[in-house]
Amino acid sequence: MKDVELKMLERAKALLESGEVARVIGWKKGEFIYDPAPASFETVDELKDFVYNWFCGANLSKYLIQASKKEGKTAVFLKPCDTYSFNQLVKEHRVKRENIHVIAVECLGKFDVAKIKAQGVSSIVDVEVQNKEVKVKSFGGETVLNKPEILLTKCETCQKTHQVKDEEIILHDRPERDVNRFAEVEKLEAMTPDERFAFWREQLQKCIRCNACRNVCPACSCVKCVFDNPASGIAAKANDDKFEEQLFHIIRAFHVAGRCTDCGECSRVCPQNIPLHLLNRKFIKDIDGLYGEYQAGETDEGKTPLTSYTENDIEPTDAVNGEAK
Amino acid sequence: MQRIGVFICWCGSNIAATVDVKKVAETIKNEPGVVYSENYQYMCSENGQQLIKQAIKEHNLTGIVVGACSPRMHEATFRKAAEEAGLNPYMVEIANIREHCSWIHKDMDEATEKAVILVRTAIAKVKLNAPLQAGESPVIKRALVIGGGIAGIQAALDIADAGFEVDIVEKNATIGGRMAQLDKTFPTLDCSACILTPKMVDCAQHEKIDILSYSEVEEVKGFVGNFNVKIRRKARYVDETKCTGCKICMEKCPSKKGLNTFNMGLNPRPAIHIPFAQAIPNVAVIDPEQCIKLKTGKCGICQKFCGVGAIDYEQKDTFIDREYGAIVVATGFKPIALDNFNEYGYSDNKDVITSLELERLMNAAGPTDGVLLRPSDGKHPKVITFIQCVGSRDTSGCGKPYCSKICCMYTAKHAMLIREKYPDTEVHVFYIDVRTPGKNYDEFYRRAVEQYGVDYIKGMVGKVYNENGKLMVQGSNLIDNEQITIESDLVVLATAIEPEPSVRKVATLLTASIDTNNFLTESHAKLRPVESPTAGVYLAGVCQGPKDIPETVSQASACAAKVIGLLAKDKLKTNPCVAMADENMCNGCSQCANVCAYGAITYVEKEFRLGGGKTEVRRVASVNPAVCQGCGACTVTCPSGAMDLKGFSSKQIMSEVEAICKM
Amino acid sequence: MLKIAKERLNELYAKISESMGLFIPIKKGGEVNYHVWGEGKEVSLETLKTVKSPKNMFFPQTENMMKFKTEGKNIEILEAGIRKQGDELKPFVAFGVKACDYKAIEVLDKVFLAEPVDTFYQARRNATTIVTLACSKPEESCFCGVFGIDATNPQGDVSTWLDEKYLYWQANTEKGETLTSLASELFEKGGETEVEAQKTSTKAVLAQLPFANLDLSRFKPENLNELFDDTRWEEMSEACLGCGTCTFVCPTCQCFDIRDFKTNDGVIRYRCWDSCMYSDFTLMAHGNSRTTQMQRFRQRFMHKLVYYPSQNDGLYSCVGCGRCVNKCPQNLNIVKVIKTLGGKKND
Amino acid sequence: MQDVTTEKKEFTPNIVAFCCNWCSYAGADLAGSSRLSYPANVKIIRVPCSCRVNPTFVLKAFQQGADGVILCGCHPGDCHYVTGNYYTRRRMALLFNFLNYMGIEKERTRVEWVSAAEGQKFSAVMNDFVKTVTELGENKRLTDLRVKEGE
Repeated sequence: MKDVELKMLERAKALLESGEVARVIGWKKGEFIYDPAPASFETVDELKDFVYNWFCGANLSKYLIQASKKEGKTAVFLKPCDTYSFNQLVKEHRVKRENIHVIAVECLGKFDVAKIKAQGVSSIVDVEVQNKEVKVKSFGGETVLNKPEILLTKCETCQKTHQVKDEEIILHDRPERDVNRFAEVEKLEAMTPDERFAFWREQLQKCIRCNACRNVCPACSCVKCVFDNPASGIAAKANDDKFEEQLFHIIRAFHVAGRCTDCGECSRVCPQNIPLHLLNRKFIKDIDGLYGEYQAGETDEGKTPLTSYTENDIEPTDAVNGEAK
Repeated sequence: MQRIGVFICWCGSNIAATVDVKKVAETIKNEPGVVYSENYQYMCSENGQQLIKQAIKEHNLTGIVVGACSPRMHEATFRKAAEEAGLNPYMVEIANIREHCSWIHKDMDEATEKAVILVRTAIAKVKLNAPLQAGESPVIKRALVIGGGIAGIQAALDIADAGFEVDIVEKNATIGGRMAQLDKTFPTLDCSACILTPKMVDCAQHEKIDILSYSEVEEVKGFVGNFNVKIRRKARYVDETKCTGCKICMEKCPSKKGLNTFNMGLNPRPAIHIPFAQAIPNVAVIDPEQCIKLKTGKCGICQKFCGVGAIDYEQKDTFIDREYGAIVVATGFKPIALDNFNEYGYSDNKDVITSLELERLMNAAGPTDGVLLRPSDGKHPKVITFIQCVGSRDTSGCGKPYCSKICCMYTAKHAMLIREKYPDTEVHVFYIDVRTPGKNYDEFYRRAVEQYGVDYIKGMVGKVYNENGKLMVQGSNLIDNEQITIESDLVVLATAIEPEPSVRKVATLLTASIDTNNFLTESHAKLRPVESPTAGVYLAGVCQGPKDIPETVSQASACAAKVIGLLAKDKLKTNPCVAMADENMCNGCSQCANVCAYGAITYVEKEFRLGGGKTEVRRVASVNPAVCQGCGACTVTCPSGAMDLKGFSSKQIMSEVEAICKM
Repeated sequence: MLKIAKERLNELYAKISESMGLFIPIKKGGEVNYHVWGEGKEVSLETLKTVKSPKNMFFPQTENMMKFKTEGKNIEILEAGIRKQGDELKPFVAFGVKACDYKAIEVLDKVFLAEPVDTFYQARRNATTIVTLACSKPEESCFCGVFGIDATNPQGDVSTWLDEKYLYWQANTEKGETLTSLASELFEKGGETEVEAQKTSTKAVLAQLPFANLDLSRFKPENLNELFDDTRWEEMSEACLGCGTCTFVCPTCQCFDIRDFKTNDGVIRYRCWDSCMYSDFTLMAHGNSRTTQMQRFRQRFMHKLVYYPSQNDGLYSCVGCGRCVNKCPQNLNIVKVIKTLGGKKND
Repeated sequence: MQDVTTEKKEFTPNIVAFCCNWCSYAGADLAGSSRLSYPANVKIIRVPCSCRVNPTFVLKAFQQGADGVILCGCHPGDCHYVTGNYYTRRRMALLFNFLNYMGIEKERTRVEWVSAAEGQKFSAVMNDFVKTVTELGENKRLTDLRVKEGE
């Protein structure tokens, strides 16, 4: 990972120095190893805080909406999953492609510090990864953890590859994986309606309506969200009733249906750890099943499944009764 | 502050018998914003409208709700009344308390309660209505008539006579349609060709009419006053401008075994042919399925003999784009297939024929030169049995549930003509009912019975079977209450008619609605019988419902009158209930344009002021109100809610939802 | 000092619940928050930080203020105050409140109980008996010490300490005594030694924490303008998503919005949490007072570290609970702000 | 036992039907002029096209106390606006599936295609839908309790 970081730093410096780009968007060191924050670097000097490590889970593509409006080109480091969001944003004319220099950067999965802490390791100083083994160094000493157990939820089932790149920094191969990203959705589908309702009730009632899921979501790029717009008739701040919890999450999932790239940021940022990605993934699974495989953000053009149709699409009644899978 | 007036109509007893209209009006008085609430016997009447107008003026109403019949009936009436009283016509909402309430509920309390909710819902909506101004769009002064039968011909002639350009698109090689196949017409027994062919010629010679035969409508875009139509001109392999109709090719063509479709397949015809002697245009056409040259590349005889070099084996389908202000659909009908009616033995016995086949057999220009000879052995039939309602009024699912309307009359005609021409022929008619409403119709039928001695048997036929070369018609005589079997030489089936199948495609292209029997739906059965629900599209002839020639011609002329009325205008008021994008909220994501069927949405780069003196250029949607039809597909696609629909705004609908859910 | 064996705690909860509501950290849907105790609920006193702070009990996420009905020009008030369905507010116990969160209540009191008194908040405060719980396993995001809070010795109506075997119980006020008397038969005497030992060992850990020595010296009213104009706000805030996570998990954030909801029978007027991080916060007829995320970001931290203390005798409205440090989606937080702007010692 | 049955009998569901102006609303008109009855608790909101129906409207109806929501539009292929109902079909198939996934009874939502000529069908559909929702009982999972205050 250190070698990747060095290479990235080298490229960032070169791009800034040559004037090819006006800024580089990447991650900046935090107080600990595990709290890097997205940042924009405009000078070589600022790059002293540049970091790329196992905790750089944040998807940087949404920042490009603003960045691509600024003068000069912006270079950005995009992990495989981030490139789908990037394409989707370009498709929706939210990001000006010509203003962005995409550096595809390798990702072997990112860690969730909460999951490490939950295993009893605190005051983490450094991590060292060897295949599936993660040596976590902390004040308390060194602990060996199993990599799959401390990955961010969004990385657990990730099979994504870079969909767009102007150059790439990939130094290590990512092992091929065979995972079913719909396994959790299928588990819920197999439950009875009562069980499903109970499950979502318990999860959604934790919602504090902080809007983190929405604000981090690259598909939620509205200038003004309907939920912030008093004229929409559904604007709300904190949820006052279980209905509002449902309404917000149903409508949000519907609005991003066919556009959600499954980047998993919603679940990463939820302070209450609501598995929000399971909402969006249901739409993805249904779209795949009912209208043919579709991966949002694979390209930066074309219609989404909800803005297209065929004359013989399944009837809603048949769809809910599981006539087609 | 809103000042809403509410007007509850009794509709005589139509509403008042089940809805306590006075109570509704009283209850509604207490609704916030309502300053006037009244009930009256007939709101749509002159007096009712006067009452509304007066109230608008006296009470300074900002919006009105009329609790009455369906808005599809009188919304326009009440809007006009409001406008005359100085209120914007779009500040009117209708609560449908007749079709959706009084007519379907029996319990007075229940219906009254529902009427109150429906009126409240309309109030909730009207409070959020905004005055709308209709825009204007120009009218292209040219009409398209789809179908060149008698309906299309009549409509085209009337429109053209009024001075407007008309194109007739006919899928067959000639105009004339079904009427051209008929021998004589009821109730006057005049010769069909004698009255039709002059009209066909008129069409051909009319300087305002362009006949596009052997052509089909491929694509329709646009809207009333501004239709853009793509027409496919099918390859006929004969240059229409060169062919003189000399028919030498027909004589020389070696492939003569094609089915003469004009004669209902009763005799063969050559691959290159002119459908019938009086065809318009009088131009040959090659059937590519039958032509040796087109199938194998060898032959080319017709080309050799054609004196004017009209034959062109290389001809391809071509497309032309034309603009029209109005469209008349006159696609006509065909007899149903008899696959479901094995009991009549149609497919097994050559001498069981349909009425239309009989028309050809009796026609002087038909396969037998007008001599009635039966198909099997070419002999004169001595006993002829007619069977009525074959596939009509059939609720079993095999046929059609409706009455085909023309069969009783043409069977009487056939019977009469046969008895006239061949008095030694015995004619029996099995019928369920004889339906003869119409001027001189019943007299006509009675002549068949009384003067010509046709044997009418009330009863159904169980089966027709062949016994030793004789057709045995076994049926019941309900009057005498007995089973009878008639030994016949010829059996004629009064086959039900159905819309020409191509109407489905036409309807889809025109977004005109179709009923369960594939007949095109008129806008209103009584008040707007020749208009389709799609503005600018009119219906003539059997495509709208079974009818005979006099009715078809009347309807075609009525259509023409409507079209002329439309084309006479230079500009049309456009529907102001169109989509509109709020630029401040638009993301410019293009999703709305992806679902717009009309291409009404485009994008512009616009500068917006941000805080602190900063500005930002954003891509935002812009709707062309003249092109937008107001469906609202874009509004749901838009995640930010920037796209809204005037007259059916999200706020209005949500407000209606709130009101309608309250018990 | 009293003590109660851990395995008997359920009896204590049950006893309290007989006459009062008992809010206590409970794991539900995988996360620990304050919920009303009930048989079979998964109590988790060991959890250092509940996701939502205990402020939820006095200043709920949403709260109905009144119900009214309009008919013509008349307004009929159907219900007012915190009563729901005519019930008087039942006394309740807030159990397991950490020292930082307890301090946060003091911060809230200064806002809600100052004139004009927020009677909704007041009623809930009056109805509460607060049982605090000392921290024994602080973690690296904690920095309550910076604000003079002793995590090992929390105040409240009752102070408690928890070790492997016992919960140690010390009533501090009359309310505390009353609560103790409700379940006196469950307690035994003793525990002073254990508690002292725990305090000493925890204090040693606290002193070692990475944020133990944050320098706040620059956050003084006299530096207001200078801090406000600092150019570094721009870069500190650039990754901010404008979500409300920090505000909603914060034990001292106290902003709310008042909204109406139409029912079948009138209108419910209620208030709900609001966040200064939101673009529609304090939306007025002319628009927003703060139009950029930098301004909103600056507002929040200036309020915590400068505006509030300047009006409340230097009391910061941050208590160092570290929730925002853990929960910010993009790892921005008040510590980073303090380190950037707080003073020389931070460098 | 008796209590349960009487309770069930007394429950009359609140049904909101969104009907497109060109086909289904006209179909409902035809049901009316043909005097084909259906229960009074079915109430119709007119929209230009079924594609105007935002999922928000559907949820709003449930919030406001609807026990069932049905969308009616022209038959696919016959849309007055050419393609509107094709979008409706996809949107609602996904939305209804999603509501079902959240544990909300799938029988509470429905899409039916009713042409202007199908008064009979309109009435039959509504009768059937009311029957289905009546059997389901009151909507408790997707409703706002505040709405029913004061009842």
